Amino acid sequence: MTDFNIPDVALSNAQIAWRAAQDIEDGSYVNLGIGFPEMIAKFQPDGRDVTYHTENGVLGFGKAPLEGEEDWDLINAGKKAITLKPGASFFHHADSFAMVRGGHLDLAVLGAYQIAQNGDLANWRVGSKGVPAVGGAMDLVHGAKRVAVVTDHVTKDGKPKLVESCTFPLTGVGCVTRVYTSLAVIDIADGKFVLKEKLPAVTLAQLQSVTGATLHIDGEVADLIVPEDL
Amino acid sequence: MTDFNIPDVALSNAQIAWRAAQDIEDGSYVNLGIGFPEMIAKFQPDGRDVTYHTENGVLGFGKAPLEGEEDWDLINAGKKAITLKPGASFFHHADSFAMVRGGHLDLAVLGAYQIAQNGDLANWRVGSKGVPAVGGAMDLVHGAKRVAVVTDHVTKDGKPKLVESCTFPLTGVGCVTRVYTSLAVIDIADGKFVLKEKLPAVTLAQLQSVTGATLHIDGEVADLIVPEDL
Amino acid sequence: MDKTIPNLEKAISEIPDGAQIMIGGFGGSGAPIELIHALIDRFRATGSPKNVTVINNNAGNGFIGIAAMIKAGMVGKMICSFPRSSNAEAFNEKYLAGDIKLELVPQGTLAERIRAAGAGIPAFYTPSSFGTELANGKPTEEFEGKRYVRERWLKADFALIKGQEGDTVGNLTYRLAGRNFNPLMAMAADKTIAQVTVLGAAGTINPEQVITPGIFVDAVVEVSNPQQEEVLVRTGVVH
Amino acid sequence: MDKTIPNLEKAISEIPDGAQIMIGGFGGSGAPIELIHALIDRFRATGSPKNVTVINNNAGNGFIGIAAMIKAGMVGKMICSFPRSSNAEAFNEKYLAGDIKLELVPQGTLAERIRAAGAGIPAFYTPSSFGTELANGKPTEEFEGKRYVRERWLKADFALIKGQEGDTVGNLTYRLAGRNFNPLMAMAADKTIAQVTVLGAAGTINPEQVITPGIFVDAVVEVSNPQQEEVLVRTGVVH
Repeated sequence: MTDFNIPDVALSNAQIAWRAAQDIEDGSYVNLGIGFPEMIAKFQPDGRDVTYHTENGVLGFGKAPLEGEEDWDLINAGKKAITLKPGASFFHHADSFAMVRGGHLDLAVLGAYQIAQNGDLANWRVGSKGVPAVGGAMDLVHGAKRVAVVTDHVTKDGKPKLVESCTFPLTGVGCVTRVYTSLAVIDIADGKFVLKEKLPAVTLAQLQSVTGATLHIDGEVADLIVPEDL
Repeated sequence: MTDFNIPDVALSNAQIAWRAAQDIEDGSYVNLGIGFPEMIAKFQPDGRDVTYHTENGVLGFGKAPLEGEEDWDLINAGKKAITLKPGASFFHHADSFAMVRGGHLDLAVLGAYQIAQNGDLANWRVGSKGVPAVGGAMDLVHGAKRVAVVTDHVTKDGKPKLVESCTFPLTGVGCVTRVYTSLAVIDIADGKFVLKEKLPAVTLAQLQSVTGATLHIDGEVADLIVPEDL
Repeated sequence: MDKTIPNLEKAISEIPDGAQIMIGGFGGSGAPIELIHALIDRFRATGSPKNVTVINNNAGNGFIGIAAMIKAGMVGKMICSFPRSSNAEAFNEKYLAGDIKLELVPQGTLAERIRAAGAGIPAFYTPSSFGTELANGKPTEEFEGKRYVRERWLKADFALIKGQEGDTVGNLTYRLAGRNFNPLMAMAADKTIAQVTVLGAAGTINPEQVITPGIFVDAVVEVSNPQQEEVLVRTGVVH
Repeated sequence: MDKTIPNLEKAISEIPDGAQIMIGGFGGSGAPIELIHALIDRFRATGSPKNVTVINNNAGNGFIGIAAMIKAGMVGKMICSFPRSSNAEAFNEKYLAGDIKLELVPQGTLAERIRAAGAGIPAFYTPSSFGTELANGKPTEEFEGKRYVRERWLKADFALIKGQEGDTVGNLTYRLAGRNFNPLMAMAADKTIAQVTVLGAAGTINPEQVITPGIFVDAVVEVSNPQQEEVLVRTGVVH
C-alpha cells in the first residue's frame, strides 16, 4: 500500500507532542487527555501562561513531584501525582465537568484509534471484547472551544487511522478540528481533511497513500518541522 | 353564610404559628416562607433542635440581631437581617434549591390565598393585575418531605380559603398535606380535606359553613387548643 | 494571565447596547453596586449601553443599583423571580406603563437555568411551576409518576458579580450570604467581570477554599470599600 | 442533632442486601477505605450485605477498597466510568466470567446524574455520548442546532464518603483532590455516611468554607489516621 517506509520518517510521540504544544495559546485553559497527550505540557513554549485542568477537580496544576514526595490525594485524571501552581483551585466532579461541557476550556487534546473526515473520533475501545472503559473522553470532545488529536498517522500494522468513517465505536460525533500525526498536521472542516503541514520527506502522494480518505489542499501546505533531538 | 362571628373565636396569627410550631420535629430541616410563616420559629418548642434553611443560601440561622447590629450581607430570603448558629453554612443559589427540590428539607411552611381539597396551593398572586412576583414559592412546594400552610380560615371579606378548586393562579399542584387555620387543623389526603382538630367553640356545622369544600372526618377530631396570651 | 482591570470604567467599557447582563446579589446583599453605577455613569455620558436585559433575582430597590439602571432608562427587560417589593418603584412604574418587559421565573428555576448554562446542559426537568401559568407552553414529562416541566438554560453576554477576596487569575470567595447567585452567574456569561473587596496575587486564596475558580472569571477590579446596597436603600441614597 | 457515630461497625450496620451504594473517591484519592473495609468485614462475618450495586468512577484497584469488596463476592453490579486499569483484576475476572454486571457511564454524565439526583432534577440533556453506543436507546433532542442525549438522575440508598474536617452536624471539607465525587454523592443518597479525619463541634468549620452542608450528611464517624488508597495499592496490601 505504501511506497515508502513510514518508520524511516515518522515523528516520535515526543515530536508530535512538541508540534501540538506550539499551538497552545498564551492565557488558555487546556485539558490534556491521559497518556500520550499529557506529554504536550512538557513542550509548552516559554513565555506562555497556560492553565491545565484535570477532570478529577483541579485547575492550575504543575509538574509531577519528585519521587518520594508524592501526596496521593493530589493526583490528575491519569492517577499520577501532581503539584499545584499559584492560583490553583479544587472543585467537585460536577463543577469540573461544567468547565468541560460548558465551553470554558480553550483546548482539549486527546489520543485516537480513528478519526473520520467529518470529525468523528473513536478512541475508547476497539471492539466489543474485554473490559470497556470510557472515563471523561466522551465529555471532553464536547465543550472545549477546540478539540485536537495527537496520534501516529497509521496503526502499528500500517492501517490508516484517518478514515472516511470510523469502524471502531465512536467517542464523539463531528468533534475534532485538528489532528497532529507522525507525518502531518491536518484540519477538519466542512466534512473534509484539509492538509496544513506535512513532513518535507514525504510526498503528497505518499501521504495520501497512507490516509484513508481524501486529503484536500486549501492554501499553502507548510513543511512540518520539529526539533530532531526529542 | 355563617351563623357565627368568626373574629370572635378565630386564632391570631401568633396562635396559628404556635400550633404549627408544635409539629416541627426534633432534628428537622425547615424552611419557613416569607412573612407570616417566619413567625413559627419563635414558637419552636423547647428541647427541639431545628435547622432553618433560607433560599438565599444559608443553613442554620438563628434569631434576628439587635437593632443596629445588623450585617446586611447576612440576611434571609425575606431580606431581614439574621444571625448564625454554630454549624451554619453558606452555599450558592443552585445548591440552596438543590436542598429544596432534592427532598432534603423535612418541612416547608407557606402562606396561602387558597388551598384546594386536592392539595393545590395558590399563594403568589390574586389576579393578572399589578406586578407579579413568585420568588421561591413554586420551588418550596416541591421537594420538602412535608408542605404545610398557615392561614386565616377565610379571607378578610369572609370567603373560604379552603376550596374545591383554586380560582387564583396556582403555585403548585397537589402539594399541600396539612393546613393550620385560624379555626382548625386540616389534613389533605386522597383529594379530600380531613378535619383533625377544631376550636372547641366552633361546631362542625359552623366550620363546614365557612369552608369551600366538604370536610371529612376520619377518626377523632381533637380540640384545637393554643395558649391564649400570644 | 493577569485578569486585573485598573478601574471600574474600563471594566464595563465593552458592554454593548442590547447586551444580556447577569447581575449578582439577592436583596441587599452581594450586589456589585460599584460596577452597576459605573455602567449607569457610562450610559448617562454616552447613551450606551441602552436597551439591556438584566437578570437578577429582584428588580432593584430604592434609587441605586438596578433600580437606578431602570430609572435611567437603560433597561429594556428584566428576567427575575421577585420584582415586587415595598420600594421597587423604579421597576413598578415602568412595568405598569408598559415600558419594560418582564420574564418571571421561579427562583429555584432561575438558579438552575443559570447553572445549566454554565454547565453545558441545554435543558432539564424540574417539578417547579408544573401546572401553573408560568409553565404555559413548556414541554412537560412524567418520571416515576410525578410530572415535570422542561426548562432551558439561561445564558448572558456579561455577568457583573461581587466577590470578597479575589486574586489576579480570577479565583473568588464571597462574604456571608452575599454569595447567592454570584458563583452561578460567573459560569453562565460569555464575559464575567468581578469586583472584589480584597485583591491578591495568584495563590493568596487557599485552593481548597476557592468558591469560584478563575476559569469562570474574565476580569477582576478591586473596590476596597464597597457600598452595601441595603444601607444605601435604607438611607435613601440616590445614584 | 448530633450525627456522630462512635465506630465504623455501627456506621455501616444498616446497609441491607441489594443496596445501591455510592462510594466517593477517584483513583487513589478520597475513598473512605475504612468504611469500605468495615462493610467487607461485616459481609465476611454475616454474609450481608450481599449483591450490592456500587457506584464509583472506577471498579477498584489492587486488593483493598472496592476491589476487595468485589473479590469478597458482595458486589452484583458496578456503575462506573473507568473500570479498566492495570491492577483491576478483581473486577476484570468477575466481569469477563459474567459474574458481575456493569453499567458504563461517561465520567461527566456520571457526575451530573448524581448531582441531578441530589438537586431533584429527574432528567437533563447533555452532548456527551451523543451518536455513540452509550446513548443507545436514550431519547435525543436538538437545541440550537446541536444534538443532545437525555440522561436520568442516579440515586442511591447509601453513600459512603470521606471528608477531611467534619463537625457534629455533618458539615464537611475535603482534602485536595480527594473532593471529587464525595460532595455530589452526599447529596444523592437516602443516607450519607461520612468518615472524617478531624471531627469537631458544630461551628468549628468556618461557615463560608463548608463544602458539604450538614443537611446532606446523616452520620459522621471519625477515623483520625485514615489509610491512603494509592499507598495501599502500591504496597500490595490485601484486605
